[in-house]
Amino acid sequence: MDFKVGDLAQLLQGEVLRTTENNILVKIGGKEHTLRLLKSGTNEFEFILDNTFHHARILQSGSAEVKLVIDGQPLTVKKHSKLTEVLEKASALGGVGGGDRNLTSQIPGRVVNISAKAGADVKKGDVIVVLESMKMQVAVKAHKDGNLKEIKVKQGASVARNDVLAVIE
Amino acid sequence: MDFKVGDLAQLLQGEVLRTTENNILVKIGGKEHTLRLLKSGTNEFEFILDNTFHHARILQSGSAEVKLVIDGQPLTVKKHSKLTEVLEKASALGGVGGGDRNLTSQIPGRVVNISAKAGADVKKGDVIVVLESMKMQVAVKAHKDGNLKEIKVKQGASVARNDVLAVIE
Amino acid sequence: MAMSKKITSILIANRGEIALRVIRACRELGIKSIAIYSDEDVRAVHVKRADEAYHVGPAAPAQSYLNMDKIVEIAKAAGADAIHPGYGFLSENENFPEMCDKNGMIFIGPTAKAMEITGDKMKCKAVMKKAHVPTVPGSDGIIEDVEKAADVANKAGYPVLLKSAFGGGGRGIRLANSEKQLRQEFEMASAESRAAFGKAALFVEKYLQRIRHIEFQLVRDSHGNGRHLFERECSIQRRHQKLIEMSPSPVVDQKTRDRIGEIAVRAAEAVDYLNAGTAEFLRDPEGNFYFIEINSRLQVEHPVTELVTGLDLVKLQIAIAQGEEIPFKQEDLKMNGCAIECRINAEDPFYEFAPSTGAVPNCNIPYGPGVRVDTYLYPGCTVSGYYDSLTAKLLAWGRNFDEARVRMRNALDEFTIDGINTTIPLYKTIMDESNFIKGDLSTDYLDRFKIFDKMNEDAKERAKGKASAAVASILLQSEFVKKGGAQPAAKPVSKWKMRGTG
Amino acid sequence: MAMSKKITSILIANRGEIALRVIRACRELGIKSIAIYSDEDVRAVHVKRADEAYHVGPAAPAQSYLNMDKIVEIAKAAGADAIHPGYGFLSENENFPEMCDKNGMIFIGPTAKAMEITGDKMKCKAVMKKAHVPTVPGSDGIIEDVEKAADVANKAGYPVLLKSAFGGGGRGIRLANSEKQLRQEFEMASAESRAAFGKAALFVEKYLQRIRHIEFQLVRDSHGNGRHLFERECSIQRRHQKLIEMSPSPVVDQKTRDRIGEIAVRAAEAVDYLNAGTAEFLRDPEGNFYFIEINSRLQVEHPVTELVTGLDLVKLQIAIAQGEEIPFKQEDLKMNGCAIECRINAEDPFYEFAPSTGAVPNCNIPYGPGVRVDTYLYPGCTVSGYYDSLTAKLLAWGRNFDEARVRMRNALDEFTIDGINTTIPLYKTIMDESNFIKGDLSTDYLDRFKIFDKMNEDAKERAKGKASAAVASILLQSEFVKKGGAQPAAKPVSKWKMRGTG
Repeated sequence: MDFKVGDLAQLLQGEVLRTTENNILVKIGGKEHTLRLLKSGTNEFEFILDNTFHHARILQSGSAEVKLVIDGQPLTVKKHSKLTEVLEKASALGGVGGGDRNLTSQIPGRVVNISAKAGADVKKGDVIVVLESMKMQVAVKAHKDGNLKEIKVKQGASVARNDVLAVIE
Repeated sequence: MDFKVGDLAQLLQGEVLRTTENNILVKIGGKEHTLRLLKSGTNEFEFILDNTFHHARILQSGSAEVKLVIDGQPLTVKKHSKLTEVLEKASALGGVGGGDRNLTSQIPGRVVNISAKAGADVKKGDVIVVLESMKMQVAVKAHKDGNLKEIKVKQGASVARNDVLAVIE
Repeated sequence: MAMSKKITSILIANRGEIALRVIRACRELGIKSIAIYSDEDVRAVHVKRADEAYHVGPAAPAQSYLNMDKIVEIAKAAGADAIHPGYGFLSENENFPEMCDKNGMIFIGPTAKAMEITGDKMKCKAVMKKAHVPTVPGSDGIIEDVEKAADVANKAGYPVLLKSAFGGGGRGIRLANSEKQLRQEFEMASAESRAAFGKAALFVEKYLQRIRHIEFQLVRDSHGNGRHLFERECSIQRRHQKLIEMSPSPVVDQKTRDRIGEIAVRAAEAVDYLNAGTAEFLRDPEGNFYFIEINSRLQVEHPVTELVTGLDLVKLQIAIAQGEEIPFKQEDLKMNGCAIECRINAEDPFYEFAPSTGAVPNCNIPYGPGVRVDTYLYPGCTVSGYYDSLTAKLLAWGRNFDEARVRMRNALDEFTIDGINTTIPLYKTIMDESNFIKGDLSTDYLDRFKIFDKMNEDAKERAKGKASAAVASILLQSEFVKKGGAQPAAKPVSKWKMRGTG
Repeated sequence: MAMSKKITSILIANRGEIALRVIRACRELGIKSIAIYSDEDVRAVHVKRADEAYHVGPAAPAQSYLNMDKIVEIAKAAGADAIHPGYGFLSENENFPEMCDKNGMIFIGPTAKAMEITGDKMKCKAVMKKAHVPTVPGSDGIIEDVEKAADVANKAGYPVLLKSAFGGGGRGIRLANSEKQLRQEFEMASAESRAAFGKAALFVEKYLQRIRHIEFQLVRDSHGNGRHLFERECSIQRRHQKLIEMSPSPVVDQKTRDRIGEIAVRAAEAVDYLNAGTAEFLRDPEGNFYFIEINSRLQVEHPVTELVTGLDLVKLQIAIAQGEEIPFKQEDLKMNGCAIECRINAEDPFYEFAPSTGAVPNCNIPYGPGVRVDTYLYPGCTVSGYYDSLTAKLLAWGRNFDEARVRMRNALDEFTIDGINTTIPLYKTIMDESNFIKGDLSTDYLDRFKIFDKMNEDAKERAKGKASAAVASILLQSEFVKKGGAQPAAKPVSKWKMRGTG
């Protein structure tokens, strides 16, 4: 399979060649590497790759994309195929990708201001709600153009991560 | 139930009086205490007892005796009843309590010396085998008087914790 | 007002790393430490480490760590004879020391009176001018007349700032480069102000460019002994929030240190200051220092000073609070090496410093030669959105700046915090950045040297270095799922033996 | 032999905390760190932190960390241009520097020649006497004649020890309080020796009572510059194993420090010493110092010296190894405060220090003001029985002994290591013990003041204080089983809500 790591232009082809008692032989980007597995779980792996230790934590694993933290470094790896050519935008604060009608909060916080009115037409990037967390104010912006059907929160309310704040259609 | 904590002469009577939403009311040694549970698992508990935090890890839990580490302090608590009057000796290094014929190792190590001969009569406390671990030599002594039926290890062998080193009958 | 009551128990009216810091000082002194906790902090580390811990209220600060009545009530019930406010929360609320006093408890900090003066910038400035402490040139108070404004501006020298008395946080500030521009801006600003507040009220202040933020740690006892514990440079800031602090400052030599330090002590005397505090100065590129304010509390960055002086500021605070004299003279102090502090905030530097809260399933706190960490983090803890974003203070000491810097750089690599985003990547970039290494600092350092662009490049570079390992991880995961089935075991699979036979 | 090759990569021929210590120094210097690991150490922290890690062999030291051929082979394959031996293992094997040399690699430590002399006690003693370094009075070598023995004993003064050349580890040592006794014992010992080894060979040495073990840290470069970095007192020992080290010694004033330090430097010169080493002395109650040996390696307790001098000894070792001159003069050094180290060994102090090995599911490493930890422990690590029992070195620094002591006491409370027994409880008792506080130390400190009895009493006292909490835990557990059924969840039960409503 081909992998696109982060913003790197180059695609890396990766495959397992064979496994021996202690090691796994892999081929990545045309080069053979020896991999020694130290710890493995569903989402966490520790291994020595060509004499260097790595710790990987898989945050999200889909058929098209894997989000992981490797040695403290967050990375998104796209599994490359025709189907995944249409890539989702990286989910950004206060917005979600795709055609979802729900505007969700990416942070937990308290609603300190509602900046738009239900029923109004909004443009992507318009501030809908302002949240406060850790003594900071964070504007949650419309994730797409559309009509602001409903605002689901009230001033002063506490919202959790991923709570729906508003509906835009 | 009555509890004997460590070497304390006094027995402590303990019972749960009632549980409320946040707290548990317990009575220990005649005094009422408020207990707020922070974390609980099969073997690990964190709680605030009368405004002081405690961390407890239960190492062994039997019907007669509980071994635990509380705030880093190892403790043995005996549940007091007629049945438990016959207390087992605390298991000591190189010996096991009761009438067991097996002499086991309480530490992992390498056999550096065999100090007794199979077939010989031995007394409790006689050195049977000398192990080395962490660059230290540790004598494993007979756990009871008897005849040394068999020595199960050879000089230079590695033994794991709880391995049978010899049989005394 | 030289009390001399031996303190035997202290209630800590705070949370997080500073609560833990005070608990440690109490334990060293044999003083009982009494913690308070909100609903959000039941499992916080300060609850675990204190001798006693009392529930103070719901998560919201107003109902917990800002709830003076409740806190004093707990302190009385617990038999505390002193209260340490930490920083933030009630630490600079002048009503709090008064309330402690009324209830027969020692407030470990300045007097209400000193707090009142230092808390009012214009009043404080007036006191300082009287005491010949240099302040930023400008008007002594509100100016309503354009002629007066022009007069002040001419004395201070252009460019100047016009600041609305009703503004704040950067709003209502206008820049004037000449008298002509001043007159225009003054009229416009006055009109605006009149329209909005019914009153024109403006200050005129010299506009200082490319300034450094340099502050002096102060201590003063109830016998009138004042000392400065050298400077800290805190120029690396984002939106007026300090990110990195260090001592010594790269631009302060011993002569300057003695001179400005003496001024700082004089500033403390001018307000009859008590206990630990900080005199903040701005320094312009010509080397002029301007007093701006006294922070009347122990500061976040106090460990920087502890590392270069060897003093324990919290223990010193407690000694002063119980009426003792400061046990050293100014000349006894010697700057030893260099210390740097990075504030590890739960904010995403790649996304406009958005707050990042939640569970921290695991973390690795760095240690080793020259490294100190003050933190409330532990594996399994939670970073709450109710309180500020400071999760840890990472400090590195070295015989000189460069040794401290490389130790910091390494410690940043060792510091891992799972589950949340932090400012660690930003500091990695800064520690390697040539202008930082040269000591070319100013409050606009981040913008001036395009540090965020560099940080993004560094992250990309690091990602590149991890590309093969990332692909290997994904291969491992799919192998793992293949061999282990849909529900793979949590332990290492035995198929791939962990230990070889040699 | 002043080499001057810039080192760019170092293979660390060791494991555990010292490997990690060297890795940190490498990272600060921008040097590639190359670790080796046995089968037992696959998941060890030094493997995780090094830039590269190579498998060296099976668990047994002879086949891994003592396997010179294999280690040099790896070093060559990995392109290492230097090897750091740490302490223990190959660090004092004079063949190793030679082998490194032959293979074109720098050995970070003394020359083979210096090692050879320091490794032979009698040879070293002869060299030292020549250099006017005071040694323990006694015979220069083997004595076969009783008249000569009596002569030496009279000069040294009674009591004296008769030591068999074939003995060792305390065996074959006889005490003589008078010449009469000496003559008797000499005959008996000679007969014994003759019977056992076919030869009578005895040393005579003055018997020193209530001695202190005080050592001086040395560094010497390839240009002949030698410095001492003050003393460490290591009198608290059990069976000749150091447990606690500190600097300064309570009985060494500046004058003594200068005087004995100068002797220590002279000792280093006498053997043309290179790199870091330690001159060990015994001090009798009259204040006489007697040189006993030079340890030709970096010592376990080197961080004590780092804390009071501010120097980084490993970085200094590397600088010296690449031919640099020591960058400071003797008079540049100043003793700053006090440092104490406790060796946290995986041994059960309540059970004759039996080794305690196995998995460490969790641990809390202390941190905060004045605390330093060098350790290989991390939550989830394993303490192996194949290697020595030192799991961590806990250090506390303070402006004076008492500040360091109370910080140590608190850090010992904060240090928890699940799954194994350690020497932590012993140190808690010692930190609170009046003779330790007074500085009344000697190598028989533990026996003299019945410290193990005190430790047992302290443990009982602590257990008493935890009695209610222990009962509460058991009540909780049975409630838990009752409510949760036979297989209770691992998470907090929701029935007992963790967070109240206020």
